[in-house]
Amino acid sequence: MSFASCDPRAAWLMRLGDTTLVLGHRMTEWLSRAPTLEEDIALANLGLDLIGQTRLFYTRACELEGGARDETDLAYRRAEPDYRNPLLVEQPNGNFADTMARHLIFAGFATPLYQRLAASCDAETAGIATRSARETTYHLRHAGEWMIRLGDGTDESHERAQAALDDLWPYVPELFEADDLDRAVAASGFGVDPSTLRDDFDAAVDDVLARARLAKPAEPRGQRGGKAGRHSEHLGHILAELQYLQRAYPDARW
Amino acid sequence: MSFASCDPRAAWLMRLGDTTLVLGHRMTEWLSRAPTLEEDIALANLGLDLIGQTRLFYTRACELEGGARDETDLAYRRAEPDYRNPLLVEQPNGNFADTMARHLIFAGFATPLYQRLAASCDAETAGIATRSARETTYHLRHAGEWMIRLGDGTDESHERAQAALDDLWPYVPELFEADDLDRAVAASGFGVDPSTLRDDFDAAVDDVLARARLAKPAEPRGQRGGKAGRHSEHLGHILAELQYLQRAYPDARW
Amino acid sequence: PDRLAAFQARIDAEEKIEPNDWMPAQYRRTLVRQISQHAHSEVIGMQPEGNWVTRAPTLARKAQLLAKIQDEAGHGLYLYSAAETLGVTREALYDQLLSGRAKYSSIFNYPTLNYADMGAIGWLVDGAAIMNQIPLCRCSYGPYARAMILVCKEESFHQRQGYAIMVAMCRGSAEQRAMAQDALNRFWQPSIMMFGPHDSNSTHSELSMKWKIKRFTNDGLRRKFIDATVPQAHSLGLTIPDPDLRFNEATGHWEHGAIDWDEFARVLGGDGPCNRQRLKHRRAAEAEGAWVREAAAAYAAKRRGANERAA
Amino acid sequence: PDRLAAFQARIDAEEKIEPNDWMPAQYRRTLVRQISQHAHSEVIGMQPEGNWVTRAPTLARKAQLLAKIQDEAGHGLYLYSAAETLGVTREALYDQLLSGRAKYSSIFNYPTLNYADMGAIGWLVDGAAIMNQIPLCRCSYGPYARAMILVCKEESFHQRQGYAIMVAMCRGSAEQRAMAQDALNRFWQPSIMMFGPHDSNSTHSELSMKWKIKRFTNDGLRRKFIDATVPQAHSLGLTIPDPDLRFNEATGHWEHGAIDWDEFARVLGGDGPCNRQRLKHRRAAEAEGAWVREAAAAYAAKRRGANERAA
Repeated sequence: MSFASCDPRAAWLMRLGDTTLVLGHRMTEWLSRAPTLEEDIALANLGLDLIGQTRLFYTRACELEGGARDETDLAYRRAEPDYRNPLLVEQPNGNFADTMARHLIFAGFATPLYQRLAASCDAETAGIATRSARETTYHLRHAGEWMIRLGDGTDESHERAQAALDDLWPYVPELFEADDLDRAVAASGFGVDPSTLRDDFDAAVDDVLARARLAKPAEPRGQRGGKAGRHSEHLGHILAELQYLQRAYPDARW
Repeated sequence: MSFASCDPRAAWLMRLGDTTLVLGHRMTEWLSRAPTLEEDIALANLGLDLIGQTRLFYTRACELEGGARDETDLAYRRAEPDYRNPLLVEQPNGNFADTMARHLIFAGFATPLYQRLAASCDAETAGIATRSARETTYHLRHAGEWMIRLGDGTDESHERAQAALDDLWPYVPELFEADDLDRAVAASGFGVDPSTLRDDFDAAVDDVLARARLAKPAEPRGQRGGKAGRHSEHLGHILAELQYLQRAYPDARW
Repeated sequence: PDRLAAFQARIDAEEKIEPNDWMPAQYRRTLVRQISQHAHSEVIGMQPEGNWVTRAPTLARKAQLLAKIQDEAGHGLYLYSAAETLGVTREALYDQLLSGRAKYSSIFNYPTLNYADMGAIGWLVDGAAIMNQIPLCRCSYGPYARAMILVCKEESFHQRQGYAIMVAMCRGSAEQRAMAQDALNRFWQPSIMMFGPHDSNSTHSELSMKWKIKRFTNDGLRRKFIDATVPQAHSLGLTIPDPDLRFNEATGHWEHGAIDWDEFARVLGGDGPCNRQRLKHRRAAEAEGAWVREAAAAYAAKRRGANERAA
Repeated sequence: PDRLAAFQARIDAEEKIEPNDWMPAQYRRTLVRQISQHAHSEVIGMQPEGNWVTRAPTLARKAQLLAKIQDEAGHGLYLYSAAETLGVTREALYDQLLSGRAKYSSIFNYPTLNYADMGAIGWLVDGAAIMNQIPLCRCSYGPYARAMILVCKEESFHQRQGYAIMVAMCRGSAEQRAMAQDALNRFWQPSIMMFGPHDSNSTHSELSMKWKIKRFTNDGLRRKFIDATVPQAHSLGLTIPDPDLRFNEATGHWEHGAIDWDEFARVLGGDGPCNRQRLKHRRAAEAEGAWVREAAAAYAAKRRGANERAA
């Protein structure tokens, strides 16, 4: 496989940043469209955390790489296959249950990931992870509480929540599959092997689903490709919007 | 006012091209989403006609201007205020009634416009107009027949068709307001003063609305600005998508 | 009448009126109208800026914009709460917004057409809002005054941030400077209209002054805003789009040209560039969220039931 | 049995079977399945290409793509009509598609990820389709054979157009060449899978051959496609993503490496990258258009009523 950077540590951090960038973009699409004003604030908060994490991951990646690129280059000036986020985070917002199910899965994955990354041999990365884990712990609780309300709310909300889980579950396996890059950074003590996180994920998610009276979907073979730069059709549309000003005005300084 | 080109003839033809470009973009958004397979074909046809007209208007404009720019420059490499289409055509597709109402208004305006433009002192422009008038005559019939079916179909379709007309009527006045550029090209025998087209428009539309059992909305003061480069919030999103590849890969040859 | 005199005496003594205190029905009505309009403005005001969040040109600008819009939603919440202390429900107020019966600041019926608009809104719109709102921090109604202290603090941060965006745009490329000028051209008149009609045509004013809901006249606040803003525009290298604007050496104030009050009335009356779009967006969000709110309510009812059974 | 012998005799004599002729129930079922699957494939096939229409890089390319997708919708219509001659309704067939009971070409369950995919689909996917379909122009069932003549003519135009896009991409910038190679990498295996399982594992085949619904074996057609396509790839300067691909001097044919039939089965079974997305899109379009179709039906009924009263 080809890495997104010659430095495996940088390539791996970029992957984390790509993940939060794309999910953060999806969150900002909710703005002024949430079911309540309180939830508009909450979703903006999730988006802010994700964009903040993106900046930290990208910036540290650029430093490790040698400083030739910066966060704007990474976020705004690359092509689709250069982004290495798992497919989960580029899936459309759908309805509120779809978004909350997606976020439950993301936060259930990212929280133990960041918690272990807090022991990275790179002190900078460890610090970013510590801070980020605190944020996603809150995300996990927020998404979990909503899944419980929706799952144990009305018949309609139960049905939508279950359909959301069923639709998104094929994107779960990719999150926990270690590839060469994952193994390389884990072996060096810099990063985390995602295959070690599955038990934590299951514990957190199982607890929510039980309280939500929702059925855990059977484990599918799953869809994968994003971590290797092979995306769904959605990412191109996200980038067209995200990158527009930088692409149209390459000489501008904002 | 500032013209989009130093040559008033070119600026005026660009305005026609911008109008069909943006409306053509909206039509292509329908692809594979129409209520029937037959209508998918029909909407693709409308889109093809509009894109074809765009190319002819732009190409002739570029020739008149002196040949420094081509159709790709005009369609893909300008900023929002450089586009001079009326606001009507950038309004979102909405539901099928919204799209048909928008197209009835457009075709009711463009058909007499093109018919008179067929007498332009510029033979090239006259030829383009003759061909285009044939096309929009069909568009007018197609949109008209749908408005009649919807207006005189079910209660729901009647309500939606009426709401579509009411929502879009504020964009009617701009179409028929002559500005300095309109007057300049009309005076020279090159173009058409749109204020002379209103009777034809009313005759065509009134006939459809009567048969559709739809009420003609009261004439509002209207929204305007597109013909002067002051658009709605929608155009920027259209351009982000439309221009993406040209902006992201300025050196490519497609 | 005795109560009214006592009430006025408290006002005159700069005492705060609190929710459980007696107040004239008209005082209550005026406050409900003003506070809820302000709340609606915050909620609708999320849309013009929300239009650029997915396209913000850098991650820093994106985070900044997102945080600002989040603050606006928060202001909406505070203000609805303040209004609720006067005995109305947020749902009822919200319903007035969605049905088109309630007003909101007409500035939000103008579209945001380039990224410099994010600067212009902070600089001009929030700037004008602060001029209007700082006196409200001393408003006679306690809950409103306290909400406004918080709101104003955040707004003035937004205002400085907006000006900083304008500075960046004006120091940027020629295209960016053109965007900045274009933004100023479009937002100047609507901004100075935010202070409302000339004092000679202003309804509601006299009583509001007497009750210390309002402390300065529309024209006075407008003058203050223009005096503060014109030099800033000049230092940005931008031209105020008012050919009649001139400095009056005698008064020491800037004098503006005629304001298009017909346009003001039209936009306020529902016929601005984005009125339909803004309400349609808000209504669609409400309709699409209905099943979620119902689910939350059903879940809460079940929990209450379970707790009661357990008790 | 006599009728069956007579039927087979007509087939053997290369006569066309027409809608009102007697035919074995199995022949009818096989044709309905095959024709409707083909129609469904045209309809679903609009989506992967539709994904790039709004982003096509020039107006000429946009018009070309739009015309192609329009042709596909047209093919869908012809083919549904051909199937209807066998006594099924388009609605019933369509319902099988929407409910997931009917299959369509599994190639359309792969995403289109860069603009070169518009070239690769024309070159490879339409190329493979033509190889499959040209023999169908001589199919024993008349309406299907006639529909296929028209379809093949347009498909071969699309195929040439697709190859021309690949040529332009490969003559373009380094980024464009990378897109072209990436498109080939992703679409090669799915394209050669379009000919179906190896002959040794192919069901339905024998009877279809005997009835002249099918005239060549899967492997035979696949070989023909590969022999035609490999030199084209080389002339484009592209590498076929099959390390085991080699030219067999003895047979004069290209021999490919192992095909991942597990993947084929998975995608066909509903678990490909876009299966859910494609059906969801189709179902949403159907649901959103329901009120329009109802309105058209109601209007038509009113007109009929009016005409009858007038008569």
